[in-house]
Amino acid sequence: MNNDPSIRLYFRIGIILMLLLALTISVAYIDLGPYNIVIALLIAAVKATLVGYFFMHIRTSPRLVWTFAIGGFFWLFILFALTFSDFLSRPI
Amino acid sequence: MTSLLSIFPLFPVEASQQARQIDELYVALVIIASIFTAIIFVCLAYFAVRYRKGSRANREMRHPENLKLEIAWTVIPLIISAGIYVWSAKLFFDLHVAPKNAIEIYVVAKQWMWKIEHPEGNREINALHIPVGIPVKLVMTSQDVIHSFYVPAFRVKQDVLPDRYTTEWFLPTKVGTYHLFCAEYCGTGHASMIGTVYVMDQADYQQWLAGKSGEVPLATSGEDLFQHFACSTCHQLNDMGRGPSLYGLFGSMVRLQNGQRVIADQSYIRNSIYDPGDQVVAGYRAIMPTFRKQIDPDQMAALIEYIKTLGAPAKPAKGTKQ
Amino acid sequence: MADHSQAAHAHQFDDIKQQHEADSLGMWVFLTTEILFFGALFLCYGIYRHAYPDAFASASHYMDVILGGINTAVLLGSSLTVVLAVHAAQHGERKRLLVFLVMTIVLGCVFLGIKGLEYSHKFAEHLVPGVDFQYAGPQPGAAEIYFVLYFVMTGIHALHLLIGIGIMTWLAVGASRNRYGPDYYAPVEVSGLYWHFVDIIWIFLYPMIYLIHVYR
Amino acid sequence: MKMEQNVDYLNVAYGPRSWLLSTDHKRIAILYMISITFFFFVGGFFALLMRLELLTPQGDLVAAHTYNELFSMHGITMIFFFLIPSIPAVLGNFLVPLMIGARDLAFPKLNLLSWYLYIIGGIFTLTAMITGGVDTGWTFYTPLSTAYSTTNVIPVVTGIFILGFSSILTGVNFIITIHKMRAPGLTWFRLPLFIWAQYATSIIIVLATPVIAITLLLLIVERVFGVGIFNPALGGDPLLFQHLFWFYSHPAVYIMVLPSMGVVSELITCFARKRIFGYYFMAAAIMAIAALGFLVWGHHMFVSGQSVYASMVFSALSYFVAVPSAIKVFNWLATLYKGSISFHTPLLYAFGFIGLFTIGGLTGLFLAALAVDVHVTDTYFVVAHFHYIMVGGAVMGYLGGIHYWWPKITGRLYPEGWAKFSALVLFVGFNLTFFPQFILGYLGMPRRYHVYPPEFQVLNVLSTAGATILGIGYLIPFTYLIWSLRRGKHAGPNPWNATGLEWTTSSPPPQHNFDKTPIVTEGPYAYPPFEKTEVVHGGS
Ligand code: HEA
Ligand code: HEA
Ligand code: HEC
Ligand code: CUA
Ligand SMILES: [Cu+2]
Repeated sequence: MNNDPSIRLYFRIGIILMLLLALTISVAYIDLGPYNIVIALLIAAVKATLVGYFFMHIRTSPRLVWTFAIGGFFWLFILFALTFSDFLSRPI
Repeated sequence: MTSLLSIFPLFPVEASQQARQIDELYVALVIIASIFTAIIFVCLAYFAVRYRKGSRANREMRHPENLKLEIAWTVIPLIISAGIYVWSAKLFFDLHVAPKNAIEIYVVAKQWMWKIEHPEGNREINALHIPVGIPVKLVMTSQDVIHSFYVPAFRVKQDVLPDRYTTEWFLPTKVGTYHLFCAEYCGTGHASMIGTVYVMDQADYQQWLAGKSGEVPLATSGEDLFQHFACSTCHQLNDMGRGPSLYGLFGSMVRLQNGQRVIADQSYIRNSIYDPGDQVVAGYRAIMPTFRKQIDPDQMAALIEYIKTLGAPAKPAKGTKQ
Repeated sequence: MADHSQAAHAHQFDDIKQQHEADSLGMWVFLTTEILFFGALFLCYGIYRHAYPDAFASASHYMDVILGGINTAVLLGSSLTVVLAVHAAQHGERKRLLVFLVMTIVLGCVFLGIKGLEYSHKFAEHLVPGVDFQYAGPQPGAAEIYFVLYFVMTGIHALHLLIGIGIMTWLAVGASRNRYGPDYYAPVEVSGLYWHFVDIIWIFLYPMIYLIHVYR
Repeated sequence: MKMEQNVDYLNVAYGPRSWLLSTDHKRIAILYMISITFFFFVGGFFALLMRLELLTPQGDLVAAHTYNELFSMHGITMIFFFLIPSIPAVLGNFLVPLMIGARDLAFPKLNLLSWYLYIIGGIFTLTAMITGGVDTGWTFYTPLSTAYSTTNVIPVVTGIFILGFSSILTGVNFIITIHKMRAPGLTWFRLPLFIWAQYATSIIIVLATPVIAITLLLLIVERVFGVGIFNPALGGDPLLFQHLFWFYSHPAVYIMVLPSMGVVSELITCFARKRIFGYYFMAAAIMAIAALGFLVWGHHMFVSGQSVYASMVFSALSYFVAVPSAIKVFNWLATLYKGSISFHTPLLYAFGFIGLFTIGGLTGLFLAALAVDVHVTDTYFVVAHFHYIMVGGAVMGYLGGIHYWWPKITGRLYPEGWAKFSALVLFVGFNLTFFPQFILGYLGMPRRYHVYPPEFQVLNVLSTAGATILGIGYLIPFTYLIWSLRRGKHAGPNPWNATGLEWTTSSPPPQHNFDKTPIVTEGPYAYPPFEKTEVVHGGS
């Protein structure tokens, strides 16, 4: 193995991802009421961001790539927000 | 002019309080739309003639940008829109808040007919008899697909969904007979899922109610059903039974096991009987079986009417029994 | 010279750089559509979980947290091997490229194997909606929706992974023929993006499906 | 003139293989043109049968079930197989690379794949229609579509599902091409508005189509396995289906109209010989429509049982999307102001578009007005609204574009006299068909009815009469355009003296579009001052 800095970075991220996985499983065994899902999704979001930022090289990508990556999630947010605006304000 | 309008009417009869209000908004919209259409068509025609190729018009204006104009035709439509919006939203909201004194009539839709159940027990199919001058609230559900209860003369329409109650209300203002249409496409017989609404004056209406003798009021048949399905083994006069007492339930605030609070309206009661596990009352175990298979929507209406008669909300603290 | 130097750009592009940029942006735009593709499923999940929180919790107890966890680790690991493969391609390390591609394929297959195992358990437990569904717990109707969503979401995810394995195999064949190198590695990179995305989907699926109220 | 017989994209190769396996964007555009024309006539045929049935209040021509299949198949073919691909896949495919000075789209093979997916989807749907039809309406509402309809729902939906990927591929292709392959000097604000419109459309396609794809997939799952994702009897919620459906289908209406708006901008500037008025606002309005269009889908669900508050939000947002449309209409008018207008057929279509789109759009405001919509939703008022925009607007824009670029595409001119005549016939026929429907709708005639109370007959007869004229109106251009392929006058590279890169190359263009990559030094629509309009450039 060579000690190319980016390879070391990849391995470090890999380890962090595994640790986060362990964390998310162990937190799931603690009763935090409604916060379980919040925390689980937060950890998932962090993991996804790590994969995107480092493994998918968003870090070094042009702005356009950022735009599309974020745009997709933003539009998903629109879908969620407006649909839930119906389901959460029923019945009337 | 009036005679022409009676041959080629542009509006359906206005037979409800809402009809008037909605027509007013509609006319306002027609005026706004006509003004804009006129402006645009006139400009198109005028420019087309004036600036046709080879015409001797003054064409000095080489700057195809004008911020002030752009702002004007952004802001003016915005303001007009805001006005329309507020007006229509207000009316719309009112369409969803039925007055307290409204008669509640149950409507069950199925492919392809309308079944109507009056609280007095009268049942009719593809026809609705109602008195003039008294608000009517329809509590509607469907046995199969989505339908929509539409009376053009009242300008009201509401989709009727399976496994759920939706409501619609109107205040008839004019005696007469009107079309009832199913407005949501519901399969082969959609176009024949039509009926007639009879708005009658008070005396005729009372006579009509009485005329169909032998009808048992809904609440009474509901009571029979309550016995028949042995609901009373669990639901008794007080909270000492296995289930909560249903006295004073209707319209009260119920605390659920998961901490939520809900108003016990028709939908809630219906849901409690069809899917007892979904909303469990705090302090009780979810032992009530589902009656989805046994109780059809007509019987459900009767049961609800019966439960409604079980006294006004008396007990302040429902769902506190441990 | 290695084969890859012949990798001329396609006629519609000015040069290989423009082509590379177009390829990679193309994949990103495609992944944007994928976000909404899976996102709509997540919305269904969200709506029904909101409507039937208890049913979803009890139904999720039929999931094997450990197997799911292992699978998550497998996929995270495969993301690592993919990024290493891209790195190898970029630096012209042909042998390592091949090794990492093969490792990725193996990990992908392990994932699918475990997934298949879990599916077979569901069949054995009569928890397959529409085929054989007998559910003893409360609110069977809502639980059935949970299982439908489970199968659809993991099924489509597995399909994506299968396609990913196919692409990786194609890359591995290419790599063994020395097709890629420092000036032509866009296919590896672009396919890598896809693979990572499939991984990200699973990162969300795991807690959504497996980790509902496991403490109970 | 003999020397002009150089090699162009049409005569480089002959034979079916050279077309069916071509990756040349221009040839694929032709393939698309033929296919969507076919589907347009299929859809129009269904429409004619419907209109014939509606001549009388009774159901005497076709049975209820047949009628239901007719409007379902009419809507499905017209929306999915005709209008959505129309301008993007035909004119966009042909013109995007030409207008930005590129040799082809970024991914020519995907482009061809996209056409094949379209055809496969089309064959699925068409076969399903012939062998039994589908009767769910183009909206596929559950639980009717999943648990009650006994028709070929699954193959039809599968066809649309496949078609979705065709759309997505075109969208991705355009986005990358416009981002990465513009000629040197062609900055964003030098792009013609047609390109802006294609770009915005592609963004919508890319963000919205996956949602309909997954929704249709769930629909198939629900129908095949009898499970209850959207079926309330099994715990599902039909409104969730409607949300997902309209999350796609409302933005889809802008997929249909934005490209037409782009075309109209080209036509107006060319025939008024004037720079477009308010270029930046026009470009911004296009993007604003695309973005805001995603926020309003709930306006199709005002009486569906959606929460009242959600309805109020969706209504308010619907008004916001009307504002950029207003900006566009007024800027077109301002472009005509002080222009030097010559009345060629394309301009007539552009005028038709502006007028009819305005009426359609303004009646959209009626529908967005909550209380009014309660009365007119699911009546002919809605039918009139969307035909005004889609037939009066989008199809007119498409025809205008076809006429305008016909010389570029085929190298021949269409016969001007016939073309003007048919534009007039279409305009008259169109209004006669659909204006009475506004009145019918407000009078309360529900849509999707094959029998109706007799008092609605007069207006229905008018509408049917109009539809006949309209049908003839469509046959005229169909005929003379085909005729012009052999008999039309040769066009020359730039018959309209238009600006734009596509006019700098020969007609029809050579296989790789330009002999050498053009370099752009000025903004779009740089029409010379009027005194010099006689100057003909290009030629060589
Ligand atoms: C290309 C297609 C297209 C386009 C562009 C539009 C544009 C608009 N549509 Fe339309 N619509 C459809 C196709 C389209 N629609 C279809 C197919 C349906 C029915 C689907 C079905 O149920 O089968 C439908 C249904 C539909 C409904 C639901 C009706 C119902 O079922 O109850 C509504 C409700 O709000 C609506 C509103 C609008 C609005 C506000 C716009 C706006 O974008 C219009 C904006 C344009 C203008 C406003 C005109 C220009 C502006 C001016 C001249 C300046 C003056 C402006 C102001 C004062 C603001 N449409
Ligand atoms: C792009 C979209 C598009 C287009 C172009 C059209 C075009 C036309 N439409 Fe369409 N229409 C829709 C989209 C469209 N429609 C949609 C989405 C619906 C809703 C469906 C639903 O409810 O689910 C609808 C519904 C609809 C209805 C309402 C049905 C109902 O609710 O009961 C009517 C009724 O008049 C109608 C009429 C017409 C007419 C007369 C045309 C005319 O413009 C057509 C003119 C064209 C021709 C007439 C073709 C000419 C061809 C010939 C003359 C040759 C004959 C053919 C052969 C030999 C094969 N349409
Ligand atoms: C086996 C006993 C049992 C039977 C039989 C039974 N119920 Fe219940 N019911 C319960 C219990 C326990 C609850 C409270 C827990 C819950 O909400 O599920 C309940 C709750 C209800 C509620 C909600 C009450 C509230 O206070 O919010 C209604 C309404 C209701 N039942 C109606 C009926 C009707 C009508 C029948 C007969 C058709 C019936 N029940 C039969 C046990 C029963
Ligand atoms: Cu019932 Cu339409
Ligand atoms: Cu819409």
